[in-house]
Amino acid sequence: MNGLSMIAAMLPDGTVDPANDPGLSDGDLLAVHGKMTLLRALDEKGIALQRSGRIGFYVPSTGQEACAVGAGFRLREGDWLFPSYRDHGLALTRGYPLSTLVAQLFGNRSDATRGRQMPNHWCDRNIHLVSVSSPVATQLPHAVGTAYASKLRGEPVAAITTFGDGGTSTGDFHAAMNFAGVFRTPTVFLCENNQYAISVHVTRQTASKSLAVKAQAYGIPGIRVDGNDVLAVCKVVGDALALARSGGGPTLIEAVTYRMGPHSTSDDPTVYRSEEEVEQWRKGDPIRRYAAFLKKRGLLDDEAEDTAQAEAKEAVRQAVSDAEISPPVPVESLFEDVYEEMPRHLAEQRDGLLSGKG
Amino acid sequence: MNGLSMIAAMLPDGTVDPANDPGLSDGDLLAVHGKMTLLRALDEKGIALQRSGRIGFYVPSTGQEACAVGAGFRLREGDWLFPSYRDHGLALTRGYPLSTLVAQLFGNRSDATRGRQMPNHWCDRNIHLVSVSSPVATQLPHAVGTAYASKLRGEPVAAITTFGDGGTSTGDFHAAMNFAGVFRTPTVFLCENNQYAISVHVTRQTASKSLAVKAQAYGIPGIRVDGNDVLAVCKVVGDALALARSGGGPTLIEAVTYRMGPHSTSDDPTVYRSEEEVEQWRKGDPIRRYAAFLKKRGLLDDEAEDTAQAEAKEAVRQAVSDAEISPPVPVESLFEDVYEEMPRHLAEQRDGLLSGKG
Amino acid sequence: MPQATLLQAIHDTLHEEMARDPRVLVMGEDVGREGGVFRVTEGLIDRFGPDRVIDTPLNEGGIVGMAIGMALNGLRPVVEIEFADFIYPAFDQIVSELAKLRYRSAGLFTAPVVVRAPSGGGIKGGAYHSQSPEAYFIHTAGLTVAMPSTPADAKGLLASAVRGPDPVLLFEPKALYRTVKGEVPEGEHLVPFGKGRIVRPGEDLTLVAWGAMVPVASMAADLAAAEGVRIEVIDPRTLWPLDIALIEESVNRTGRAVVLHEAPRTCGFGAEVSALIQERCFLRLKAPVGRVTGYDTPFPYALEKSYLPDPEKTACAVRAAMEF
Amino acid sequence: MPQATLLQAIHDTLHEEMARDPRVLVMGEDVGREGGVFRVTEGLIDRFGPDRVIDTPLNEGGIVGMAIGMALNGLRPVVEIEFADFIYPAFDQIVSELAKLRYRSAGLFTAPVVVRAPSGGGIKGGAYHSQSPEAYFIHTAGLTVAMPSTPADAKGLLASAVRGPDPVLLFEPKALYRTVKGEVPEGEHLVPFGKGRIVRPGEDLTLVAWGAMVPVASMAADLAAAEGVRIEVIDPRTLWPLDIALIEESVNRTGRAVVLHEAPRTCGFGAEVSALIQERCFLRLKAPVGRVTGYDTPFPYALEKSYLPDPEKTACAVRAAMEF
Ligand SMILES: Cc1ncc(C[n+]2csc(CCOP(=O)(O)OP(=O)(O)O)c2C)c(N)n1
Ligand SMILES: Cc1ncc(C[n+]2csc(CCOP(=O)(O)OP(=O)(O)O)c2C)c(N)n1
Ligand SMILES: [Mg+2]
Ligand SMILES: [Mg+2]
Repeated sequence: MNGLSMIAAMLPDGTVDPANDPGLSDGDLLAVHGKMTLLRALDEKGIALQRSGRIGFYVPSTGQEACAVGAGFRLREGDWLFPSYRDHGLALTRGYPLSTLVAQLFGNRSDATRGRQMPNHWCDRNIHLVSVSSPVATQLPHAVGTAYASKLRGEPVAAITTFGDGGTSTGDFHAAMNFAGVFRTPTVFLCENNQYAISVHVTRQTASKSLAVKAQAYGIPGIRVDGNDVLAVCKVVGDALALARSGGGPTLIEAVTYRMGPHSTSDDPTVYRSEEEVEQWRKGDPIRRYAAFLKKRGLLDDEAEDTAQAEAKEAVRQAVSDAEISPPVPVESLFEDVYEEMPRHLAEQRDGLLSGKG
Repeated sequence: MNGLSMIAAMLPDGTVDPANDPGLSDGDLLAVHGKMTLLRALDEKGIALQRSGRIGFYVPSTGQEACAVGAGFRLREGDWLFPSYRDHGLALTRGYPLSTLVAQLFGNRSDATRGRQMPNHWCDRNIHLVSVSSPVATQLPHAVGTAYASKLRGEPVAAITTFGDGGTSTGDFHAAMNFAGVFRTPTVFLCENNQYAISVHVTRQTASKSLAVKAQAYGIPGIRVDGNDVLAVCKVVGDALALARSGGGPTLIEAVTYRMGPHSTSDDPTVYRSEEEVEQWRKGDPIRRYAAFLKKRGLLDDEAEDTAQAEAKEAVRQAVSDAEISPPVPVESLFEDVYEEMPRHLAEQRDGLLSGKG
Repeated sequence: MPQATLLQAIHDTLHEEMARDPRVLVMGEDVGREGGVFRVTEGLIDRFGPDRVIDTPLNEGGIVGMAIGMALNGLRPVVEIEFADFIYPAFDQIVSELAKLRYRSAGLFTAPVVVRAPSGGGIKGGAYHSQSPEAYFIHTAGLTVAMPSTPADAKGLLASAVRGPDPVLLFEPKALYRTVKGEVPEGEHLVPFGKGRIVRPGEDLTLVAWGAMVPVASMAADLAAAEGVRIEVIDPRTLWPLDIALIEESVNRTGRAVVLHEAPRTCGFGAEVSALIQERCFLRLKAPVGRVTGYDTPFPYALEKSYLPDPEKTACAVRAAMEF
Repeated sequence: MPQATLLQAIHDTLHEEMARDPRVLVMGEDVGREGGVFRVTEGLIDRFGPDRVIDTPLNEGGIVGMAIGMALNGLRPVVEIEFADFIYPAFDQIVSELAKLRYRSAGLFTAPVVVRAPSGGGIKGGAYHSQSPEAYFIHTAGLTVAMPSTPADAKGLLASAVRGPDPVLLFEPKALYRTVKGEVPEGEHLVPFGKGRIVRPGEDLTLVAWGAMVPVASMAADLAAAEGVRIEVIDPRTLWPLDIALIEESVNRTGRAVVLHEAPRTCGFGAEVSALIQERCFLRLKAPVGRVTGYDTPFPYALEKSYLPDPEKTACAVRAAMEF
């Protein structure tokens, strides 16, 4: 827990390091693979939808599926989720319905949040997935406050928040980590260090020896984990969640991974990084690594893998075609939800717009 | 440099730990005592002036003289100063004229900054003492940028900034430390951990094991020093400044000390801390400790000590009586220095006020 | 009805609300043992303990951000910003998060946080202990911004804020904390948001003022009365959403209006009030809507008295409107 | 004169100013190799190197704070905020430090920092990539706030900012970055702050608009012209300090005025312009000063088109003023 050495679980020989084994059943091991596969299929579709102009924007998490799924797999009912815009996988794994997720991309009437935000700004009351916003790391203090509330009421639940390497530079990261340390809130800070904040490499983001060591500045444990090793992520996040739920306070986890695709559909990563670098990391693709591991364990074969991929694609395709046909959100909804009750000035503005008077 | 062990210089037997000896001449050793004594006299007068209604406010540094003077003694021409409101001692030691300093307290025509700010918001162009403001720690990023500029031009100077334990919790601390680490700017961060941020004890401010360990989050050296040991402060700050000036980058220094008086003249510390605690620290009064050390070394005796105190008092008295007689700042100055040239709207507002039309 | 200072009224209301509802808590710098630098939260920690009277580290963004998290998970945090001048480190959390959570989540999540901040000048606090930043938040869609000028309104607005469904910023005129005394209704007393108050009726000119400017307005009205001009003083109490109907009705009657505030003139709330009045009462206006405000400079120290609006400056603007 | 897009004009001006003066540097998130997310700083790093084209860590407060330190020590930093919506983490550094340094130090220290930020809607950027926060900074004493609507003005304002003695916030209408093309004077071209521009002369109504609303205003003027109404369109270019003389002269001639902006209406800069006009042109006004603005809601995603002012809404307000 010095925040420097890297925790791994899947060993090259197909076994799991007993010290870091999350102890999943064979069924769960396959379910993890299913979620990762679904996530990848979703990203491919998301990008394609944007390219063809059917949605406006998309943020893929390709290459980071082990973080999202490994962490999401340890979340329980009652826990709170404060992910970044890149972490639909966390929510999906926890139970965010694919249909709701896909509907958000279209921002039409089927979107539970009424087209209020760009794609990838998720929200779901049932699983305590708190509305994602665009400013980097603003959700971190929320995860501290929410956890404080749960703790005050004596509920054995945790709040998890995810963010990137760039997020560690923000004032909100500093505030949230420090408050979590002082108030010992049941908060798990999962930093997905994907090496880049858009074009800025993590070595330019901070001079610290690792991101996990930053935990020392707040008197909380800092753990570094191979973020492309889904079992290792599952283990350390599971432990941190358990610690939090049982009153042991917060943990910072740095999951070392790589953003294999662009920052978003607006980004062209070839401007700032080499194909060789990407290729190097592609070899460690978390899904391929995990599939190889499952195959060595005899839990998966090529055929089952193909089936999983086909099923994932079909599920996404179905969700898209369901969502896409929904009509646009009604114009008057523009003025709703600013306050619980619409005040006079907004009613006047609404009437102006609807009457064509502006 | 793990940020946990505490560096000291003055040993109980009157000798100096050779490893931490700043190597001051006898004359300098006495000059240090003179500055500390002056600072104490100034604080006593400042509080008295406020109590008698002759100035509006005062922030004493009583108990922290070793930090201010030890650090200030190592500053050179060309260096930049970004102190907190509590660190007039740093500036005074560096060469801020006592008369200018005292005039600021009165905010009248003799105040170089035209009565624009409350007492203790110092500013002096000659010694690069950059105008102090009230928000905690906003000066830290400035000390990084200024140092960057000096470095870009290849000047062998450093920027020092001082702040309190409370200041380490701010977003600006985080930003400044991180930027300094990334850009390796010649900045010395001197945190005077006086145990309190107004009423909040440092253990409630952060759960980190020390404040100096926070440096690890930014990949820069973190040093913990006995802040009531003026020679130790002089040594570590001197080393950090030298490192900075020679291109070695930034350092965080935590000087462990105690605010013996109130936070400011508006504060009543008996509400939140015990007399026993204060008494305990008073025993380690940095001036008394240093005087005892000088006496053991044969550099000071009771008589010389009394003389130093009397001279300090007289210097302060003289500065006060000079400043106090100055007339108030002219009303029209209210509208000046908002921009370099006064725009029309401010000229109109000025004319309105001067003509009695508001 | 018992008499109390504005400060006492706020203190007592916090006490009552915390006693009434265990979800209510207060948090901020020095609010615990110290009771806040103005002593508004004095003694609350003895009654409700440190888990509900929370001394926080020095980070306003963290305080508001943490409060948002608490509020969306069922608590009713009342945040104290030590001085309104130090609300800016929390600006992003307030503008990007607090104000927008309900909208962006289509009501799935809400954050009914109350932010209290002593604001305004009059205590020789200089550039950083005197500001009146209300306009920044009025311009931010999704917030309710209120400022009491009497102990009773302080109680009523604070109680409404603590019980209401939406985030509220309550700026407390620190100059009035101990200088204004008045009757405070016992028991439940809620002042609804968006309802102004006629402080003093009059027929010749409508003077809109809030916070510490309300007593200044009243003094100006006295000065004007000596010159035979009857001023109607309106305290909107809630700055936004504004009780424009009350102002409109008044100006339609008087035909003249002046707005009075401490904040710098340009893009201050006075500009909005002025714009609204001329939009709605154009044909009734006998003179342009006047503004008496702080100047467009940082808040000064030595020249505070010259900077602040006062009854004389206000009377001048009234005269200008009457003689137009 | 060569033609360029607004984006190209800004890029070229940065290049020229950096070549002219070694003290000038640019800094911000992704401004280096990436050339900024909009590519405004593309290629600058190749020419001027990473010490003067500085990719910073992700912290806007740190960026502006560091720039203040640079500026007070002789450099001329030009900061890029990736989107104006992300300027709020720097709000404290801008409002408490940048705006006040000259005043509080009585001119002993100054910080001529230029802050550039792409602002406004029109790119389907939703709540956090579309905001127009200019009013916050206009309300802050000590700042100069400008917004170009043409490539030539972009060059002239940016060059004036880089060479000027005071901090300047330059909001760049991102919707116009690549959609507006125009002539850009070669060599030195400075647009002085505080001088507006008559975009199109007219006799019947004065329409004040800035940034991406200037083309909207022109289109509205076309619509009005078809109805026989001759609109004078004024682009103040510098929002503050405002060229009120130009507007005053125009409104005194036309007797009617409408202000047009993207930001939410309440306490937007339109309120100030409206207040100023009615204060100065009261007797000449034949109708209330109208406002066409963004609504008082967070910036929406799906309904962006409904949210933004457009020529039709503007024409409506013009009609209302003409028929009043
Ligand atoms: C406060 C703020 N500043 C700037 C941006 C623009 N921006 C969007 S994502 C991003 C990089 C984030 O990098 P990181 O935190 O590493 O997360 P990742 O995208 O790699 O998952 C930036 C600078 C923003 N969204 N918020
Ligand atoms: C941003 C900000 N928040 C709150 C305050 C009010 N305040 C003034 S001093 C202070 C405590 C500072 O403590 P510390 O940093 O330890 O410095 P010390 O006063 O002990 O030297 C606080 C909270 C402030 N000045 N600035
Ligand atoms: Mg990243
Ligand atoms: Mg302290």
